[in-house]
Amino acid sequence: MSEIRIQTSDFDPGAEIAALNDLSGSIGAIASFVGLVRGDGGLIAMTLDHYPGMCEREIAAHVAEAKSRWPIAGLRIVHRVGRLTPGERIVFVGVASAHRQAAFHAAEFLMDYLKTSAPFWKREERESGETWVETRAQDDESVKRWR
Amino acid sequence: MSEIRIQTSDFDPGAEIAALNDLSGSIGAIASFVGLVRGDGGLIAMTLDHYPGMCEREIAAHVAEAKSRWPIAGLRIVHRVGRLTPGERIVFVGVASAHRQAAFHAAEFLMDYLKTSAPFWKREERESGETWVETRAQDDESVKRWR
Amino acid sequence: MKLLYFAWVRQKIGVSEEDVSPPDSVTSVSKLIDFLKARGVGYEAAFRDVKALRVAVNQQHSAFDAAIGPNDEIAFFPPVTGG
Amino acid sequence: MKLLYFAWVRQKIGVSEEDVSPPDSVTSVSKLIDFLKARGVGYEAAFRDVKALRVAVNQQHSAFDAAIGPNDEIAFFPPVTGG
Repeated sequence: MSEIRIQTSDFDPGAEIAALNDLSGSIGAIASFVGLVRGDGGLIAMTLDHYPGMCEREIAAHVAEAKSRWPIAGLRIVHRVGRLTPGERIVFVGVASAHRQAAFHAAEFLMDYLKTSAPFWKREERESGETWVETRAQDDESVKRWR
Repeated sequence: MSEIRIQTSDFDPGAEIAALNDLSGSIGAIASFVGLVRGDGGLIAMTLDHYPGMCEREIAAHVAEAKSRWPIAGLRIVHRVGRLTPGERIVFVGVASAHRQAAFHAAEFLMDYLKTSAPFWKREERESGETWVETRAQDDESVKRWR
Repeated sequence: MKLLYFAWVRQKIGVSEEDVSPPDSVTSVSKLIDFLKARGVGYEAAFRDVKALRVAVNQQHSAFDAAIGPNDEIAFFPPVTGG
Repeated sequence: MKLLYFAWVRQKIGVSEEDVSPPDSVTSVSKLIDFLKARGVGYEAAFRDVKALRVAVNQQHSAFDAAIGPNDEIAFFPPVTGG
């Protein structure tokens, strides 16, 4: 009922939602999120590095936390790594639940985690050169509200 | 940049998300929601009645409110009417934004509105007969939190 | 005057919309309801408890004392239940 | 002992992973860092400011005084930035 994938290739949001679309009549809600690379500040590309194995384990631990907090019938996370250019999809989170608020909140909780605390490292390419992104305080705030 | 459709036919969540997927690199987030008919309590089918014209106008007014509250780059709402059976899709809301919290919150705000206050009326079919659904207090609470 | 009925109001009255030409004395929603109740048992059943009803005049939610005229579109329905 | 490096730690050291066999006296992450710093300028640059580094022992976030042994997988990386 949950699937977590880390991959370099693109994904199809419609196919991911279809996989969550349980036709049994027991779910009433599928909340989903697609994250895209923004071309802010002349970004040419970003490259995501990750720790294979540890990354999946840490995400799975947060999926388990989400399941303990909200009634979740199905959950899918796809996260891309490697070099991505503006407009490209980075991440998909989809949550199926009996209830819409549970689906929304679990998806938002997991996205806040993935964007701030998941074991990824970002390198940004601009005309001026390449830099590793540092941890952002604002995003840490978005995680704290779930504590 | 916003599209509101009331229709009897089914929709394709993937196609709706694709229509929001601006490749310019200016959006970073697409939050979306698919509502499905739940088969609770022996539900055989539900039939949605609506006031054509007024329904679209009221939804458009709430879309305008969402746009005044959050930075929204694109927005799509599809709502089905007519007879629907458990497992069928009822509603799609998708919001594209530069930022994930704006996308999530606008989608959740619009769903709370659509599920509680939009000019639809629901009739439920069960073995015991057909009844018109009455307004639910719980859902009204979900709308109040945005006030 | 165009009248529209939704949900159980439509079911009780038996039509979804109709054009009516009430006398000039029918100048408000309340007076229209009194006029309609005299048209038959379906109307009487639909308008028995006006507290259970909502009204829109020209697609705007309105009060029962709202003024109405011959070119208005008036809709009666139960409180909305959402989608 | 398997070592993994990510992000700029990997770039400074120039390899993404390696097997090392430090002397028996290397019983903690801190001691491993001292051992590695002596291996070359890349290592010295990577480990110059340990406050800028995080460490995982067997894929668990760990403290720098954590005990380590020859069969452990030890990873060094900057604070995660999320996806």
